[in-house]
Amino acid sequence: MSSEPPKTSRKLFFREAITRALTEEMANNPKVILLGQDIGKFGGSYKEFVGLIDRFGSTRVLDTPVAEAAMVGLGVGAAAAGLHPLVSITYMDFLMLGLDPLVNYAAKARFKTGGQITVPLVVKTTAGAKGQGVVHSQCIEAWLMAVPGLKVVAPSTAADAYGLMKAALRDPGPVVYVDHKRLFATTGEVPLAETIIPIGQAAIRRTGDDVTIVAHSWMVRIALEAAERLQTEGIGCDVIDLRSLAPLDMATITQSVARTGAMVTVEEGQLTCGVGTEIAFQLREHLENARIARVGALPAPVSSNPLLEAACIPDADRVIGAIRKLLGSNSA
Amino acid sequence: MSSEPPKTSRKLFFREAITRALTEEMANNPKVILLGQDIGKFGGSYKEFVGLIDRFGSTRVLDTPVAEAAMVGLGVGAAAAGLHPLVSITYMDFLMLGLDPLVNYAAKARFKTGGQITVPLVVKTTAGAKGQGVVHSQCIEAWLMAVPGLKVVAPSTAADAYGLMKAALRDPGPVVYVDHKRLFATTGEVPLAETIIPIGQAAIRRTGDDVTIVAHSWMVRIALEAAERLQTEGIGCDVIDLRSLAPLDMATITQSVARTGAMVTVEEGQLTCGVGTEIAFQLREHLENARIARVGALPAPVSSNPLLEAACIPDADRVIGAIRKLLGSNSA
Amino acid sequence: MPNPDSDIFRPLRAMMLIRAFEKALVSRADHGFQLLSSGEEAVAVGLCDAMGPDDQLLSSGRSIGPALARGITADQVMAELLGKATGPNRGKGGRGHIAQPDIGFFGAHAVVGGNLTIAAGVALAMKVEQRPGVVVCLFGDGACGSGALHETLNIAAIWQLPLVLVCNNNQLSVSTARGTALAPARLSDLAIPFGLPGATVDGMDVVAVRDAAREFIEAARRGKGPAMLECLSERFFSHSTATRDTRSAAELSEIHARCPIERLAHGLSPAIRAALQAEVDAEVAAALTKADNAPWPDLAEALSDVL
Amino acid sequence: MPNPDSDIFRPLRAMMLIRAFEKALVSRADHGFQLLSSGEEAVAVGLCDAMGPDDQLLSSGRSIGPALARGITADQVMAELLGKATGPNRGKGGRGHIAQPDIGFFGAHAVVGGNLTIAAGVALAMKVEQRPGVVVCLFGDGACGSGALHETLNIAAIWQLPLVLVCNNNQLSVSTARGTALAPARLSDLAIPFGLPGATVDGMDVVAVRDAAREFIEAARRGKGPAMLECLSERFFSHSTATRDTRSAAELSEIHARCPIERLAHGLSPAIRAALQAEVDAEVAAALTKADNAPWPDLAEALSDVL
Ligand SMILES: Cc1ncc(C[n+]2csc(CCOP(=O)(O)OP(=O)(O)O)c2C)c(N)n1
Ligand SMILES: Cc1ncc(C[n+]2csc(CCOP(=O)(O)OP(=O)(O)O)c2C)c(N)n1
Ligand SMILES: [Mg+2]
Ligand SMILES: [Mg+2]
Repeated sequence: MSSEPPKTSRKLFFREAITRALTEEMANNPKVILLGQDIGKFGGSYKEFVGLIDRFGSTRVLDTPVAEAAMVGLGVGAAAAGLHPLVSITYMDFLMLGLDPLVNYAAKARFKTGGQITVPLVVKTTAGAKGQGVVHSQCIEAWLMAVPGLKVVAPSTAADAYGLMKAALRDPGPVVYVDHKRLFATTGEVPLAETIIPIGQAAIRRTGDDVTIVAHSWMVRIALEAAERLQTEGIGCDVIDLRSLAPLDMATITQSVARTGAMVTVEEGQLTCGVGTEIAFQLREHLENARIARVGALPAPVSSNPLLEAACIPDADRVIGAIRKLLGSNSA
Repeated sequence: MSSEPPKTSRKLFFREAITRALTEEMANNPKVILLGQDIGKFGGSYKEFVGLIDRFGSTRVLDTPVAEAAMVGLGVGAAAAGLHPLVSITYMDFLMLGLDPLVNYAAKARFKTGGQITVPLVVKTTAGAKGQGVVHSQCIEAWLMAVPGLKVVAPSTAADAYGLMKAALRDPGPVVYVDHKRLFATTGEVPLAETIIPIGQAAIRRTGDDVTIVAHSWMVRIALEAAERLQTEGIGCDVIDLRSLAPLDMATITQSVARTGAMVTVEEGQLTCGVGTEIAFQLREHLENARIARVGALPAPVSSNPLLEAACIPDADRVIGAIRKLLGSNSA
Repeated sequence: MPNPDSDIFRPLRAMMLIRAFEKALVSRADHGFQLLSSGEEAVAVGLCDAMGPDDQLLSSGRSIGPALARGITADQVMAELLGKATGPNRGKGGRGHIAQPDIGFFGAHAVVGGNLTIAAGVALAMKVEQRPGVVVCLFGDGACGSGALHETLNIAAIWQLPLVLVCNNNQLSVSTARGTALAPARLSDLAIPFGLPGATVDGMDVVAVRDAAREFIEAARRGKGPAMLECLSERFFSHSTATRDTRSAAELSEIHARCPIERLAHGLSPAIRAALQAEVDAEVAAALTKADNAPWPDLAEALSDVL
Repeated sequence: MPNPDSDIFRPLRAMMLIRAFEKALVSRADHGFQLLSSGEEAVAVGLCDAMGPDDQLLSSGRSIGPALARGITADQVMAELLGKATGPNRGKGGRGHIAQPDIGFFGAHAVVGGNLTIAAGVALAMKVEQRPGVVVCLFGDGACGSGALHETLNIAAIWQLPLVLVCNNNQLSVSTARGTALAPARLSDLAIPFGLPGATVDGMDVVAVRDAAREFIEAARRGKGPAMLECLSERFFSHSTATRDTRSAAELSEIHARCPIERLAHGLSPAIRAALQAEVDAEVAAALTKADNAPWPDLAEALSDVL
């Protein structure tokens, strides 16, 4: 009698993976509370909070007014006083309104108090474009990477959304956890067993010998699409999913590029002072002769106009073009 | 009878050079108004506004409440409506409170309105450490460089403070003009004739054949000190003063490094996703084999403690160390 | 046949145009989600009826009603919302960002509360240059939780800016009931500590909105400084065409029964209603056709007008 | 000889300690500028007298008075301000950032208005975990122009947080007179629209401050929610020891005549005053000596406690 091996994972929507992580962590740790706009009965703009208020009540799942500065400040203060809050800032563009408590207080509290105060806070937010225009599309991860005292993670798969959210909710913090609007409706296998993805570890999503593509969040999918298409013309790509932007896992990147000799970074945000630029610098400290190119948004706002949005942000064609140019320029 | 050649310049304090630029521009252009905390009778925390309210009155020199978000928003709105305001945000750390109007409105207004609205605004602010601690010492120029639609300038001399302020007040904007707290009390020769420093042009402050040091603002002085000391051991340095961070004058940098073969970037802010990192990337697109090192603050908040502040931010010793290592590693 | 210049005719037609416009627009789901003003027409129309040619209106992202009421043509609003180059923003701003300052619509801005300080700045420019205009800023109840309102009220008060703040209180911010998000009993009470006049009116009554707005706007024009007006309104549809509604069918039918158009049109002959309806429907249909036939922006626009 | 536990004795000594402390501190100009509380002692002392051991105080950067009044020892405050490793923040926080949460001084923060939302978060933690404490946030009149106050008042009101907001209105923000920067006639009126109790008291009268604070703190402790207290005080010195004063000698002498210490000590025998003075002077002198002899932080501290 043939029997299927027992399932060890289950397919979940990305948003469901977040819900699962939140549910488990809230069940395990009464100090975890959630603050956000429309995260209660409504369940969040991307449905990632559905059901939590029913299970944990309105003392632990708090609908806030539209007041991002106070939302972040409340989370910071509550964390500093011993809770482990998650503050949901629906759009990263509006995290700008809360940078004062995040950067000027949370990221510095432990240092400035000589260790008396820590801030075990998670700020969950959403980057990237999906037809919503100039103030709902920005990616400011690179700003946050540059702030001493902050950790930054950005999953691209349901399993990592689950595992990184859990890690973030156990971290002494503060951690900024970044979703992408286009990811919530994607699906992926998530381990049935409780699985934490440690902050600071990249993942290799695909292997190939000719070039390393480094990306995070939605751009990992663009990178994989590019890699697949390049395979048909005989170009093999390592695709590295950063998962964690601060700290960066330079070891995984360096190992890959040591083998491939070339790296293309792909990000949806700006190239200038961006994620790829930083990785390129650090990489070259180990591998002086690596060939490197970076792909990112055009230096312009992202219009909600579908044609202009598409023209602004990277797609597989642009990644492929950059790789062909990079590899070609070497062989030439 | 011997006669001295007529003087073409005059020694001014850095802060006086700003006052002169403001005075001239306000006299020339009734659309220039100033908004800031304590810029009226008090004359500004660094005395750079002294006398302006007496000359131009309280309709054009406006003391504001402590409300950085509104201060920037007022400047943005007034600029969008046709004035040419300057908003003084005394400490760059608090510009975080005004990033929403600056980044989400001002930097995008022209784009999103299809050119109907422009925002001829200058935000003047002050970066860097001078014993004031964790929330009065930050340098977030690199964040601003990455925002499409913003220009960023940061003078290091009185003449440039004068000339760049004038350029900023004539630019279609928005422009962020960055002072450094330690510069206000420095002096320098400023041309007697009206002289505008175009935005986007670096200056070569010293020449030498062995290495190019690239810096801006206060760090130019640190770079010059390092260069002088290195001269005594036979190492010649080009010292480039960026003056403008967005746009960057890569041509001047590239020309210099083409000759010296090595570049050290020096900034007071964070290295991660910083000014130097961006310059390094762009430089290598032209000069693949340039040796490059970057010097910046430790990845930590800046304490007001004099010992810890000094340990955190770059000084000439650290610049010299980086240069020796860079040049040595090559010859080794 | 009513006099086309009569008090009721013009606002009625303006409100019907907004309603018809949105009905036509949502038939075109391929153009992405939209933020509809249906139910709230009386706020936009009453307010704009009180504004003069020198005045500027700034609005929140929910801007179809305000843009049409202020006089951007249906052709242009439609073109902009469908992303066409013939929109006033050349199709680059789209939903939430439509603007035409030269006719007095300084623009929508999709940051909740984000236009408040900008509006104060526009008012400052008017004051400094002694221009005749008054600035009106229209925002939702959601924006009343934001600190920008406080900073704006304070500065507008100390500098006596020609600024009228108008809260379109549709009692919801996405799914969040105004009562659970905002402590004040009346949102216009927020003006009181600053020594500014505040008033709350029925936002389903176009005449009440117009009269209250006119009083504040004319006072501001005479140099009497800023004020805050709250209009209690109802949002007929969900937050956006891509958002689920959280209200029950019963609630919604009660809300729809308060229709500002029906209220104003009450007593008008069916024939006149029908004629008006035909007129606005034709205007909207023409706008849709023109927008459909209009060119998309050139791809180079992705990088133009940045610096 | 007065009873050391009498109503007047303890606050008097606490105020005199602050005054003496600052006098000693400013003799050490080599340690950078300082933000002095002299003249405002009654606010800090009255407030802290109304607080219990479970409560937490958060203050603005002008924190010498509040830190001492809340019970951080003179030794420790001095060490912190002189940058020594024996300070509660190990000499890393310094002026504007002193903190010792374990004794109920959650900390100073040098962003004007920056501690308001943080304090609300601390209060939220207390409420969620049903801890017995109340959170008090002390801020200047300058912070009343900031939007953070509005957001905090609103959220504290809707969630009924155990939070008492106390404005130390010394009528100046650096050089800016409160009257030119802030429209409200009374700053505590800002609480009114949110349905919160507000009161304004003479901040030069330690008993008035204590009684008003006690009422609000005890109400918050009983679950009655937040409140806002304004204390009208006077800043004796310039904004910081590195800042020029803008007030005339005549103005200053009028201000100094309102001294809260003299007011409370009125009628006390000179001998007792002198004894008290000697006591606080000795305490401060000892603190200074200890701080002088204490070690600097290790340079490795520049990178420690970051992540
Ligand atoms: C600062 C900010 N936070 C969050 C959002 C997301 N958002 C868009 S509209 C909206 C609701 C605003 O409600 P209200 O101000 O009452 O306007 P209404 O939608 O009712 O017209 C929210 C939360 C935003 N655009 N800006
Ligand atoms: C957000 C912010 N803006 C500006 C400053 C600079 N600053 C430091 S103290 C101060 C005055 C604050 O006045 P007030 O709140 O009345 O407190 P006081 O100094 O009178 O105690 C200012 C403007 C700051 N620290 N934070
Ligand atoms: Mg609403
Ligand atoms: Mg004050």
